[in-house]
Amino acid sequence: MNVDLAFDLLLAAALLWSAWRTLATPDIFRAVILFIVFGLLLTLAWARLAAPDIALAEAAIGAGLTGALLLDAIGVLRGRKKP
Amino acid sequence: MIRSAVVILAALFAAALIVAFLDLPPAEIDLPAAVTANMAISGVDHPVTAVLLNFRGYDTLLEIGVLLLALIVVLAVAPREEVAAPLVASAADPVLQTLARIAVPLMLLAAVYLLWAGAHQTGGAFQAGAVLAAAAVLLHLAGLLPGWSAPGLSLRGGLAAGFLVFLAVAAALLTEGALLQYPPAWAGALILLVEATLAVSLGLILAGLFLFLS
Amino acid sequence: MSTGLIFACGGAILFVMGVAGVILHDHLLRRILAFNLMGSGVFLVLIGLAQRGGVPDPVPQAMVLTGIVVAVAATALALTLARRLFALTGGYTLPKDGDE
Amino acid sequence: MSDPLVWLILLPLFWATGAFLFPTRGAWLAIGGTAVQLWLALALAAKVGAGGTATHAVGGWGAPLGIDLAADGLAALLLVLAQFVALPLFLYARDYFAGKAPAFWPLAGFLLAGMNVLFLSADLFNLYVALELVGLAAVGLVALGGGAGPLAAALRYLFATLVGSGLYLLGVALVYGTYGTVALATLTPLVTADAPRAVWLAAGLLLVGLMIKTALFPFHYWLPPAHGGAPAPVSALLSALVVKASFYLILRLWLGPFAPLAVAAAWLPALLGGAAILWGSWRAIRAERLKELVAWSTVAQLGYLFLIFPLLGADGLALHAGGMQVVAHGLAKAAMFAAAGVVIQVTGRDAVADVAGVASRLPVTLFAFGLAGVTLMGLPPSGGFLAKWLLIDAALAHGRWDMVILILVGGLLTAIYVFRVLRQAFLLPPSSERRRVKHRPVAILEWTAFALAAASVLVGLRGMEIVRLLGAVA
Repeated sequence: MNVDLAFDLLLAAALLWSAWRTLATPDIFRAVILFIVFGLLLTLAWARLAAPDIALAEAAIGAGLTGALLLDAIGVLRGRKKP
Repeated sequence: MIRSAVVILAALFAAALIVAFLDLPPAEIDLPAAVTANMAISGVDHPVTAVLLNFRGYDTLLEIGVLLLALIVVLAVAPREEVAAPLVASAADPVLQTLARIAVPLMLLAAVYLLWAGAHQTGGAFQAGAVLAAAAVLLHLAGLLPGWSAPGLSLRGGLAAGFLVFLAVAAALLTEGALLQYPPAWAGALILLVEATLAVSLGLILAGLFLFLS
Repeated sequence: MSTGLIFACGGAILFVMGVAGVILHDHLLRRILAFNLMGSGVFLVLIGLAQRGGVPDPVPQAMVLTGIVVAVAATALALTLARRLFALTGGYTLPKDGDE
Repeated sequence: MSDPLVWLILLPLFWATGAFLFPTRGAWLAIGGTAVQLWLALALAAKVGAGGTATHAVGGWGAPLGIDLAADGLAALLLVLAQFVALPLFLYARDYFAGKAPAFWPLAGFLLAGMNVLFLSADLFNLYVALELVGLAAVGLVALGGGAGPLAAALRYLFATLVGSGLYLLGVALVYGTYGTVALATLTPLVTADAPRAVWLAAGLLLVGLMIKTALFPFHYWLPPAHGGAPAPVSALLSALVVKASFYLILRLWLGPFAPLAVAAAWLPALLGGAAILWGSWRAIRAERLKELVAWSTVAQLGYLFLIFPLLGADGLALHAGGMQVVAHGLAKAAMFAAAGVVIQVTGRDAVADVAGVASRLPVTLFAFGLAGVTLMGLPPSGGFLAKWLLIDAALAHGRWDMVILILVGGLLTAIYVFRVLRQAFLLPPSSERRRVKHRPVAILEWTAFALAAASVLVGLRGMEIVRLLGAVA
């Protein structure tokens, strides 16, 4: 019971920390990576909340597809700015 | 100035929310009990799938509409002149290609499994569609599938099929008395039909959101 | 404190962080990130509160699945517009105007 | 077609998908479908007017397990208005776009479907999905304008609407957490004045979220660029209908489940509405571009809708005033944007000063603009006159002289910005440099604008029907 509680609190703290860093970090590429990390932590949270369907959808759509879309958008950004 | 005002307001509001959470009485309506009581006539064994496609299937129908709508906007607005995305150009390395060749068949298998499993346990059209989309994106990143440009009628048909079939089923069931009123005997088969077409269309749409953009 | 309540409280903080991010950031991609954080916060509150007694509730779980799909649709739409704007103006920020 | 309720939702979804599959057929699918929908909406209004609320339990489950649809007089009125405004605007759009922008048709279909879903739904979460359908379709339509300006406006609008629906959904989450249901009918007996704190927060979140989507002052900042920058048929749809959809939802929740909590806060929307009237009118008077002027006028006219909240009472006067204002402004603003679109197509320019002398070339269009202006100013016998008359009546019944003065001042300010345009068009000579005609005006464009404007005036003569329909509000 206590181990569970500690794990939940730790996971919630990690979620908030990754969200905060996503918003605050100056480098946009790092922000997207942190967002994907946030998505994976959220997947864990859904598992803890006995919601495996959401965990699966979050991992695939929330973190995966959204992350890929964002990374691709940054790719364009860098491609335009470098040369 | 505005910045600190927003931050202070946000913090106060979060505190108010948390205080409100902590003294909530138990809910008066027990909806999970109603779900359990009606599982037998819902056509599936998995409660989340039952809610998603039967009890609140109307929400899901509209949500597929939202997704299709987003795709239509992407098609209308995305720049027509193809800019070769550097992420794609640099990614066509042999390791990724080999990985894609191994992973994609496994992903297809996983999608079929998820679709079939959805009736009884975790899984269903959404997860299956997401895996299909991920497979397409992986192929694209490995340089094995080019980005899509303007889709022809057959591709548009594939993108819209899931929504159209769902819509047609919903309308046809009006003969049973109400929109989306599955007759218990047919519920399982109809839901499987809807889910199977949805999985394919969702896969195409989600992949399309990525591939039409890049 | 149950698992549900812990994540509901986390979700509330996440939500206000996301809203503040959407309001305060200028960079469009960051605003899109913030919007997604906001959405995740709402989903956590929805499930966390409903399951504060510890019993899984399939109804809000289905709602969140719907919400995730809607969020990804909105994200794709926002990214399309942002990328098109980038192609036209070379920047990922909205031009300032005095219409406030 | 047994149940008009259901087909009002299914039909636009079908033709929207059809328009996506067959882009060249989009216009006729839309026009044909909307004509049938108008007929269905009128049939529903007749049914509701005769026998109270019409309902439909989707899936046959019934609330709270399933989702219920319900149509009372208010819903029926808005359904008729939406189809009635959309039909001429689609005829207009067909000629306006002339085959370009094929994405307009599926998006307009999803927009109309989303609004019909919203007017009919009796479930908070289902309403969230409807709000997203409407919001994203509207943003997509704004983005059809193409250039950097419309894109930036669309993005500003998108973030506003997404934050709005985020607040709304958090409110829904709190309601579900507290009561275990999101069905309006089930919630109504549960919500009382001594509800837990979470419900008060939820009510506030729902209200603010929907105010952002309705562009109520001070959340109006996104509206003028979006409505002013979109293609004319899109501006007309958005200004006439889309902002009314979220207002309708505020009213529905205010009169429905949250009525026990609403009394305490009634002054707030009215205060903001008053500010919207003054600030919106002022900006319209100062606006330099024609469509910007019309868009700021929308900000001002929306303000009147929010004046009704402290006046809502058993006599029903305020509700009738609100319903009448929604209808009159919807028709008039659609006509005004349509007329502005014709002027801009013909002159190739967008500045108010460029309207000079246009009346001699486009008499029908300018006459339509003037008629719509008559409604907005509230001159008899227009629908706008009836709306403001009822509103003043309600304010007097509550002894609110401050509101009476505000309504009269608002009418005066409206007259200033309407006459600013008409003076240019009718009295000033056209400068030779501006005489070149870029496009030939198409008769359909002019006459659809005129029909909408005429309807906005004539609806004042049919006020009794509308009042009777609003008598059947659940």
